[in-house]
Amino acid sequence: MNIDFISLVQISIAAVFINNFVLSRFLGLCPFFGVSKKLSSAVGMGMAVIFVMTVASMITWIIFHYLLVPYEVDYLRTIVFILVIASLVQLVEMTLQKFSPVLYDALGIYLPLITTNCAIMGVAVLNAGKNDFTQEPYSFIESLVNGIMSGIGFTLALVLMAGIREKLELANIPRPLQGLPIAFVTAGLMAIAFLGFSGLNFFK
Amino acid sequence: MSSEQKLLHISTSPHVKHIETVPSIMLCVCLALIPAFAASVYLFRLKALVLTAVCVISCLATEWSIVRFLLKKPSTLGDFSALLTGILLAFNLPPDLPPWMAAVGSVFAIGVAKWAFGGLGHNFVNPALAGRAFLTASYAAPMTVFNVPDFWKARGWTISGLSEKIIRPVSDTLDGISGATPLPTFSGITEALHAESARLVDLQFHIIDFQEALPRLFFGNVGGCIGETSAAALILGAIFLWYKHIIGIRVPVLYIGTVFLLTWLFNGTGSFFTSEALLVPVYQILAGGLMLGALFMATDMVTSPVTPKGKMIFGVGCGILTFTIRKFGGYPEGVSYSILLMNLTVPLIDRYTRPKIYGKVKKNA
Amino acid sequence: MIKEELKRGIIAENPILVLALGLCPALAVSTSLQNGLGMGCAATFVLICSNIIISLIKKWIPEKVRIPCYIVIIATFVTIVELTLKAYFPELNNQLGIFVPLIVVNCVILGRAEAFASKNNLGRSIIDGFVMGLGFTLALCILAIIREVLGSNKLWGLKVFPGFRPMTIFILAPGGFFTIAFVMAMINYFRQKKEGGQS
Amino acid sequence: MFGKYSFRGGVHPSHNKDQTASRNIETFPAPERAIIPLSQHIGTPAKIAVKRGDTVKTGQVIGEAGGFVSAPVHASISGKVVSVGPFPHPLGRRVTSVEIENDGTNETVEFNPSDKPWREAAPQEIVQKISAAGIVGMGGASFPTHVKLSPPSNKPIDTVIINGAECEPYLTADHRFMLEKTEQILLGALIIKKVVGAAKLFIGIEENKPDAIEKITEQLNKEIFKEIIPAKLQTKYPQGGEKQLIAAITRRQVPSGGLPMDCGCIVQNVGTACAIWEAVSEGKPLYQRVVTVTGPAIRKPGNFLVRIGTPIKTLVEKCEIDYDAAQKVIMGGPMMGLAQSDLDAPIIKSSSGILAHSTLTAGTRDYDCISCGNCVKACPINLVPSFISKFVQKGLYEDAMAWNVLDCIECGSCAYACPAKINLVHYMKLGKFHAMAIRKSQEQK
Repeated sequence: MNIDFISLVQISIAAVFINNFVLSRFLGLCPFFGVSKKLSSAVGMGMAVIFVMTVASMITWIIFHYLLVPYEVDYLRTIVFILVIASLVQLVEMTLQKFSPVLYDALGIYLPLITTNCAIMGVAVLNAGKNDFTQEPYSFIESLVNGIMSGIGFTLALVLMAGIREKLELANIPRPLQGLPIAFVTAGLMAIAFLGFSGLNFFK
Repeated sequence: MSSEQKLLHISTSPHVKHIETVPSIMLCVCLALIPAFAASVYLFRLKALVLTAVCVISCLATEWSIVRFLLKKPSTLGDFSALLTGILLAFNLPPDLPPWMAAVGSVFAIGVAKWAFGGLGHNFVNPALAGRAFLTASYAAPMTVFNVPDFWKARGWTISGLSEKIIRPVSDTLDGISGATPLPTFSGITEALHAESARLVDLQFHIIDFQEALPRLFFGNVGGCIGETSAAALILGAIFLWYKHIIGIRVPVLYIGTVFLLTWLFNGTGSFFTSEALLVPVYQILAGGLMLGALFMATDMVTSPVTPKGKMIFGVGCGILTFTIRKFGGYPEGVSYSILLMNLTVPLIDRYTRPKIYGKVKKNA
Repeated sequence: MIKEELKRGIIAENPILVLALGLCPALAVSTSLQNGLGMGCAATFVLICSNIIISLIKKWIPEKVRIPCYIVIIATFVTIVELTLKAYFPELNNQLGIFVPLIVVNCVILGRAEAFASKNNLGRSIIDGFVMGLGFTLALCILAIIREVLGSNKLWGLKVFPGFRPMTIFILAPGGFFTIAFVMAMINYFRQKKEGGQS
Repeated sequence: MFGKYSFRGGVHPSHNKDQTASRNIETFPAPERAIIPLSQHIGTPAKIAVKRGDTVKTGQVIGEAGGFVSAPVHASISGKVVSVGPFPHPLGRRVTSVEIENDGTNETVEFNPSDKPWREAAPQEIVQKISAAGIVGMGGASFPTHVKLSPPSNKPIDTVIINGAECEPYLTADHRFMLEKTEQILLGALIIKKVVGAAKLFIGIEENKPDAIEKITEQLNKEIFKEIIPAKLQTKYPQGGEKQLIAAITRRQVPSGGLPMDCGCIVQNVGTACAIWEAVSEGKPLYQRVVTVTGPAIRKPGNFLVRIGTPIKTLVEKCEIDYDAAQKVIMGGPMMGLAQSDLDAPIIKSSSGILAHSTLTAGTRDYDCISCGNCVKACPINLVPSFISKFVQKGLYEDAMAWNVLDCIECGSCAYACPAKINLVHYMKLGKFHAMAIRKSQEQK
């Protein structure tokens, strides 16, 4: 496992800004629109996603590279990953409940929502597939960084969205646009702004 | 003495109000843009006039149609905000952009960025910048070609020989929007300083020394968006607005100051106190859309924080992002995206920079 | 009855445009009609098949582990789709990318399994899977048509308007958001107008 | 010797004081009919002490204090009590009042001055005198003065500030008062200082009244007034607000939700100081006060010593109000004053001015908030009025409360500065009303 600092930074930048999970890759839209009405719940959801994403990218990487690939059953990827994620979420929920009630209170209600959050499954599949930089699967550390940073990118978008939506509560939105449509327009404008990050590279 | 009493009006206090109104503010900003407009017409001749007219007319028409036909409310053209959006959008467009594209951008700016949210005061991103970003994402190629102002073409300046070097191929694919603007990337500057590369002086000039480049930038004799080229005209307008208390000093100074400081620290010459090292940041704050952005777009009331501390964070944030995108980003110019990105953070900034209220200090201590 | 079911799946309870489920694939792959239709068919296939299986075996699934069971069933069909696409439509598979495996977390499918197939008989479940899949596919196609025409001036890969200059933004992420916002706003507008007329 | 003091925030409305600033205080003739409300102060209304048909003398008690936070009310003219019942009140509601018909004799009750000089009297005795004279804060708040002067023993007062700021535009009553009753005011100030046992005594005057500053400085050369510290204040609204005055002069802040005494200060208006002096030295009750009558629709503006209970109508008609031009008649200054709906309402103890406005300053809302931040800059309490008003408009009272709507002092600076002409004060008042209700229901839980 060759740890290359530069590539890790570049992966992070890409995951948070350039290929932001929500605003560029269209992953995790359901929680993005569902949980962005209040800032407090957006932060809770964001934290839960970062946590599960990190653990999920580690575990799915290990399973993929040490079980599926050696036994040439990588076509079972989808089934295995979704099972792993579902049980992982369950496990996390139980562990939190037992050992950290405070954290459980903060994140608990968001955990069940995460199972069907395609961002988690997405990061697992992305880590297993060819990446944008080297056209090869990520190493373990790279997967880990990608997992954390994708979660942070998701949280960033979610928190910004929640702030804006709380402000929009006070605005006079035309009736047909109220609710989800205006949230989509907001997300679109956010995505336009995030285009500004495209091509960001600290090592060129 | 008349003993009869007519009905008196009742209202909550206060019963006197400042004469400043929303239209007067918007009109003042429009007035403050007149010097820059004059400079643009002088430099780009008919092109500037046509683009500005198209943007203004299509912005006004969009606003009027939306309010009249979709919302069925009395006209809002009287608040001059659509006029201002039109002018600012035009100022952010390259001179050779086909006018119909400018009209498309205007429709987006007014229709989506402004009225989808309920009109003036409810939009969370600057409509003009949203319009520009929409156009950049839609028509990458025409939005990123900056020709020499007609004024200089007439005097023999051309871009022949330089253009291929600067304009990177523009692909219409998903993630490959890039192009060139007059603002050279940092690597360009360092290259220029060391290898006498022509990239330093952007598309138009075969000059490499700052003595010649800086005055040109200051007075606007460079290629660029039609309203952004003349720093002097923009500063003149901004001083007027500052005098009228319409823009504060915090956002522009911190914005420009941050860009200056960061470009000075990362000036690429390897030293800090040589004249070159000091001229790089001067060049950077005069070039591109920074003056227009910092003085007129980042100070947009609706889309910047209301709290004093928030304004400072906003200014510094814009500066950092502009520097980052200019130096490391895929676009040579980062002003409009920086301001758009910071617009997104305004609700959060406002929320967390609430001024400490009178009397709360002791209670908490 | 079929007509009513169709109306329900396509208009009243359209999974994407009304219930706002399955948004991720809806926005990610609606850049062209081909992709949209491909994704729609794949999802519909999985939807119908999983509805069939679940409605058949619903009696034997313990209440507590029903969700994991549904997921395994769905994932199985997703894998079948994945392998089929890879073998026979490699280009489409490439275009859809990670969104093929992500059908497994498409909330439309799990949602119908939980809300409908687990409570209804085989025939009704098949019809439900079919109409919901149709609604999903149609919504995807509407989005895809708008985005492909505006964003690349093409439909099914063919040029549409001579002289029209496409707006690239519509095949980029922001355009996806704007398109669905616009379509939803239109639906709201007409619905509100209708409601306003009635009351 | 005058230092310059100021506070953060505030606005600069045009003063408009020239019309009346140079006019001497004239004694306004006793009205034909006086309507004296039993509630002219914050707290329990006074208890009625006369009945219909009684004959009263000027200065006679017609309402006794209804509790500790209350003040007695005195007859301002001599004559017959015509009726007791609800009458229009300048604060809007109808309030039980005593209507007295003037018999023209102007027979006055015998005043009952202290039997010993105030320097020798015990503080309680002096407070007793002040209480009996029915003195309330004359700057506008109308808080019973004897209550203010009896702070609980765990809240020692070390600073007394005499408020001569008069920051409201148009009003010059306090200004004239300082010029014409300089000595009485300063003596009253000394009494207050003695009563509360403070160490420091300031008198704060805005710098746009140079003649008043000069007059007071002259007096301060006298040996007895040596201990008074003059404070020149920057001309800025609301410099005369209690909290702002304290912040400007002492750099202290009244704790949120607290009173000036919570930071060791007490603020008294110059008019109140003079009334205190008169009550203590002569035993004279508060039955008349100085009122500025001015405004664009008044042809003959001026400052008048008016009997409490004089109907506003009598006053403005004497000053030749132009009914055709007048759009609004306001009691108090233009920033915080109350627009009157009925000119039969009387002058009360806290009426510092009557203003007849000829323009209808925008009461309607023309534009949506453009987040210019002018209100944030203007707010002397550092609130964010633009957000609070939006919360209130959408009925989000909890949010308004979280943004400290209850700390608003309703000074009107935000609404003055607002370019969108949003009636921010209205929303703040509404927000405070609902926030109080929420707080009450929380406390009940």
